[in-house]
Amino acid sequence: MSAPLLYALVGAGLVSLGAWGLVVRTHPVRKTVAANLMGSGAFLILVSAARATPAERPDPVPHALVLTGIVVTMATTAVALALAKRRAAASEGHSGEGASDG
Amino acid sequence: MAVLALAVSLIAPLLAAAGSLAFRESWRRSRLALNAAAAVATAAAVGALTVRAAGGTPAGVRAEILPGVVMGLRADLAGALFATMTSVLWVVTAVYAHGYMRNRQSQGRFFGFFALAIFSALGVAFAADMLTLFVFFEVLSLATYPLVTHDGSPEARSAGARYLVYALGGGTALLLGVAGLRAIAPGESFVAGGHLAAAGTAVPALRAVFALLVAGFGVKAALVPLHGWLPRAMVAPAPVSALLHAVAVVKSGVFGIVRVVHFVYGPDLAARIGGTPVLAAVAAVTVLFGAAMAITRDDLKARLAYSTISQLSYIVLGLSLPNAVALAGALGHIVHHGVMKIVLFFWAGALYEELKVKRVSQLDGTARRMPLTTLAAVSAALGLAGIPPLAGFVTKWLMGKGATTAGSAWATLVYAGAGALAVAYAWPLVTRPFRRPDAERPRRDRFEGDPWLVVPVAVAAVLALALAATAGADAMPLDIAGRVAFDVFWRGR
Amino acid sequence: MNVAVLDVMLCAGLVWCAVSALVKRDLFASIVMFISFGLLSALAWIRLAAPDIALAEAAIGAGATGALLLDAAGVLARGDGSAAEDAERRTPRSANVLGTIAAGALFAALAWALLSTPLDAPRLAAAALTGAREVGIANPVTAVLLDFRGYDTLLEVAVLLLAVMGVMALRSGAPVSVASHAADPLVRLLVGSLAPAVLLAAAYLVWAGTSSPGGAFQSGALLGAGVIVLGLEGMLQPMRVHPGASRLLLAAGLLAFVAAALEPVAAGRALLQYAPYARKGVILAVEGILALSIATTVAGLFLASSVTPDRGKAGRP
Amino acid sequence: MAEPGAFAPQLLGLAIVVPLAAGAVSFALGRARAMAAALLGAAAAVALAAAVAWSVATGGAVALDIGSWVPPLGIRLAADGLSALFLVLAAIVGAAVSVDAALASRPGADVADRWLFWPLWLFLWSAVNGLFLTADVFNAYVCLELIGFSAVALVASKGSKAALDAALSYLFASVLGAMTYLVGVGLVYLASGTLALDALDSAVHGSASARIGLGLMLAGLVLKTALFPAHFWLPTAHSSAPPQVSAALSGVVVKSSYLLAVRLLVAATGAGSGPGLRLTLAALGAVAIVWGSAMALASQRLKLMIAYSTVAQVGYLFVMLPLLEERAATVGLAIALHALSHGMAKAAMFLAAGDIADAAGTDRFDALAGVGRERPVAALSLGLAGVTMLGLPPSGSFAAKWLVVQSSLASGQWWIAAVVVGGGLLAALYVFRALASLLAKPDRSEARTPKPRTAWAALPLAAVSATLLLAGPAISRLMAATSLAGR
Repeated sequence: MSAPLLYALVGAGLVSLGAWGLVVRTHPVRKTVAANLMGSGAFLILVSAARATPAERPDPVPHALVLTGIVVTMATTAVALALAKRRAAASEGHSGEGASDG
Repeated sequence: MAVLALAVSLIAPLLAAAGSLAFRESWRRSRLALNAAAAVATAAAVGALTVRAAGGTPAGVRAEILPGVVMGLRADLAGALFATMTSVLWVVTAVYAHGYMRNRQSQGRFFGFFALAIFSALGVAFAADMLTLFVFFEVLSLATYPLVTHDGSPEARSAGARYLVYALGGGTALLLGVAGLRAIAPGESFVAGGHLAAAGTAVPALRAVFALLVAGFGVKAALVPLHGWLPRAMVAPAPVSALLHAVAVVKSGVFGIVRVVHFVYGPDLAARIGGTPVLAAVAAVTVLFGAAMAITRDDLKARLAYSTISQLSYIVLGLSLPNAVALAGALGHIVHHGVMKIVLFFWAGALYEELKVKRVSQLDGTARRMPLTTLAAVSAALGLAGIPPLAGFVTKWLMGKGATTAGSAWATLVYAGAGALAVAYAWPLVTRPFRRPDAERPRRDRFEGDPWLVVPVAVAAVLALALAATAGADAMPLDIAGRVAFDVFWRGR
Repeated sequence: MNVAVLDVMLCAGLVWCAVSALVKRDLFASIVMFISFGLLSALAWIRLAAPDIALAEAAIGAGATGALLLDAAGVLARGDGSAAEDAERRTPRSANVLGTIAAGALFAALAWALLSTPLDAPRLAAAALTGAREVGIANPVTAVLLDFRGYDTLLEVAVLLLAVMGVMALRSGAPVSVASHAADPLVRLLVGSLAPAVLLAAAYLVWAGTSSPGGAFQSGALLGAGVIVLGLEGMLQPMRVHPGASRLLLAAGLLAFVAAALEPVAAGRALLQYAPYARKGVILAVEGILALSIATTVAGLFLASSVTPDRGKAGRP
Repeated sequence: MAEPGAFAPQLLGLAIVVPLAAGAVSFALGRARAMAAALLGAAAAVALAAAVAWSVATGGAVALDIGSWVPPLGIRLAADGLSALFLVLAAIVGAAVSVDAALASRPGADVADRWLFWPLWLFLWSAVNGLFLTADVFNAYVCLELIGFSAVALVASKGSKAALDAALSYLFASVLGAMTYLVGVGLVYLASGTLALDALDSAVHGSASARIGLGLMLAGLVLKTALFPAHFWLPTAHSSAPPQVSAALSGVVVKSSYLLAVRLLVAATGAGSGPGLRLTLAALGAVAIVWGSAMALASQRLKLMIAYSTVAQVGYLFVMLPLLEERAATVGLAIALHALSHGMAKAAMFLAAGDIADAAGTDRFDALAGVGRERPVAALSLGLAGVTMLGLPPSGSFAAKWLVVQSSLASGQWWIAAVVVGGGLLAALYVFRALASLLAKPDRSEARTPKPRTAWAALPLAAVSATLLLAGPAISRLMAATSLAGR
């Protein structure tokens, strides 16, 4: 049971946890947290595989993928939260003004 | 040169359709000019194609649309016959429609889809193989839906919905039939006498494909029990009832059956698998049912509709008898019935436009008000009833003779019975207009109807009489029908 | 690399923080647990010998994302969110159970897949490492990020710009304005002294990126986080950033990268195929502009969206 | 350039980067000149797509190793016939959407005064092109995210409460799909050591984690393509978005993740789990057709009906898959024909629906009587697009239905022919209900104040899709440069 395998299994756990949260939780902030957790889980699997390669240094390709992934996940968080706040504002009072229906 | 004529005959209606849709609603004159010009050009092109087909070298074009899927057009004699009728009557109807639609809305849309319906009917005529015929057949269903629901009233919408259900149901059967046919005989185009004759495929498969194809075309040919949509579709404006339900739509159904029986299966194979006997039985039932229902109908257009159902099955019965003379009579009747029935629908339209007369019982005294139109209508009604020497009698006589020589005496009996019923339902149309009207009809200052309506009726009636007079001469519809029948039965051997 | 006690502790901590982040009743508590999860995962990356990722995780994962979550929770929890959200509509019991079963199945499948395949396969390690040496970029991650898979990074920068545009569209087009809050003096002193250090660290990261852990994203994130902290402490006078300038700054990163990508095509080479002699120079230049642009984006995403909706009314057209 | 073929690979890169750059420039230029820059970018994108299609038609499949790094280390962009055709679809729908948005941008229109529509729209277009052309599974993930964010932002730009709700559920569904796909990529990389799509099927042989990884990737894509039961987010999103956005989403975006799913399925045949996977997807497709058509018939609003029709039409694309194995060429052509003609028809329907909703003030069916007369161009476009929805000749989806019926008869899987033909009839129900309500005579004929906007962009789209059978030779020539049979 090498350390990378342990981290990989934790990663798998986080992916399942994140997926559960994304599906079951309804509050947008909780869903966003779940999405971030699922992302971290996926990245954990990739990087633990990178660490386990027999080469003299860990495999840089998954590292690059994870870096890209982290930035994309942050973008997801920003857009999701902005959307949640705008919807809260729209439903709270301004629903008439900003909302051109039809 | 010949392919050019083929192209003109199809592109002209398309241009007329596009132009009519594009023109502004108020440009009535230029729309009439466009449609009339297109109609004349098409008639000329079809004439050239007929001459070429009669000369034995029909014009044709084939293309591989998708790998292994070849579609093509070919103006053979049978196609030219159907196309001639459609294009000639389109000229007359364009003029009539201009007058009839004067104070109605969305005329642009009307003329556009009208020309599109003509385009697809011509496509059905000139299709070289079953797939191309199916494509144009479905476009015809689509082009006629807006015409049936033209004035948007609830009855028009429900008639349109019913029409669609039948048309799409038939279309599905046809699609499966054509796919099955393609599985049995990939990529074959029509051959007089049938190209399936030699194939050694299992009989059940042949029967299934035959049933699907005939059912698909049978919807538009208004065979019982697939005829339900036709009487309801009479709610459409008169020009639509005239051209589509007397000429283009129902005749393309019958024409499809001609192609299946005589240009795909061939008369012998169709008889061997028991296809044509069943078809003949269904046709016989329809002949009698249609005629009987026509007698009971007081609404003028409904009566004409049931008469069409009955007369169409004259043709189907004629073509399913194993005899060249019967086939010639049937093909001839396609044209003769078309011309006669269009006069009657024009007459019905004129009656409604001028005197708001819709019922047979209200016909009393209309002769005094509209003598010319009534005279034309009477001549057509007599022809319809099969009174010699008019056009209707000529083809019915051939079909009857063909039936006796083919040894199926029951078919002759059916024709005789139908003739009697036809006289029964045509009689009031001939006599009532001349009766003295009981209530003094309000004096309308105008003597005859609107000239835009009267002239086409007269021209069509003259055409019907000309058909009767020149029955024997060559290059007339009956002669072409005879040649087609000869090709099918003898050259096919 | 066998399992050490630290690994076990770290993994337990990770799972515990993750579970409580999802399960905790109070919104703030769950966000705090999520931020601690972020920090623990930064440690995990170091244990897995991925320093670049540890830096990015600390700056973006725990920092920026945590700040965004706290700000959003602040707005949504204050009751102006529709009542249904606040009351955390109870998901029907059946959905809960079904979700749990599905998640369990997913975990089982993942675990079985991980256990049944050898984790220590060579994969692309050798090729990437030799490639990086050939190209002369000491830090293989930067080599992969900006050269071998440079196209991924190009699209990723586009994702960032897209996120800013999305947030701006949601605030109906109001330009990015730097808002400020009043704060107590002690914190201001601390932040004031930290700011130059952050700036220096960010510059170092860009420069060192090609040879040791660092690079555009890490430095951009660090700089962005620094600006957020300054903004929060009201240290940035509410400078009325001219909208055109802020948009240009945001788009600069992507435009520079696109220019660097298209230049080889004009010179007859393949897309993103830097000329051998200019490779390091181009990469460094691109990284620099990228870092600035990412910093603006990270700061912009936070500050733009942190303006509470009612105060944002002025910006609405 | 030495000979034209040499520059062809670069076209692939340009087809993605040029719209992206145009989007960035349009954003930087700000409100005043955003539209002008964007329209320029759109024109360039259309030209590039045509150039790619031309070079594939003349010279066969084209590939570009970015930075001339050979996969698996580098990323490869590849365009065979199918991706070239999808690129052309994106170009045609893109041009129509851009023109319609430009026409709508006169004062008083709802969407275009939010100038951010233009950069967001170009990013979406570039990302869709990226997904069509990429041959690298992780790069596909980044493209999926790009598409997701731009689509969500565009849906939300309408500003109405319904649009914001729809955008939020769309975002979380899209994120769940993308994350599942990412985990799948991780597992596949673990097992095969490569991220290149075409090297995938040989590397995927037999290993359990590769098969699970591929399954997860497909699950993510199924969610992004809104195949039943993962379609819940599509109807509200596509029906409450601005008309131009719905046209792009239903017309093109839904098909981009589908194309990637097909590529993966072709790779999965190597892993031996192909047939079982395809049958389940086909079964889901069949249910999607029935469910989508039923819900379309039940919906009281025109745009919602069109959105549910998308759910049904996506079902068609999946129901054909079991036939892909033995008759790859014919079914590949059927997929291309159906996707092209449905994409254009659906875009035309949404643009027309937008115009009709403008004229009637709402898109509820009971308020549409007589609008057909007021907006003849929109009504005609809806009718022509209906021809494609029903799969009637001479539309492209008829050609697809014809090929599918042929192949399913030949290969004995009769149920596929039945589903496809039945689907056409189901579509007839809801299409003609919509047309009838448009053609109906208005009971009260008070003059509505027609807003000066006509769906000119919708008519050519609908006309081309309704007569796509005529373009059969060109499409089949392009498809000749495609091999969808598993190696």
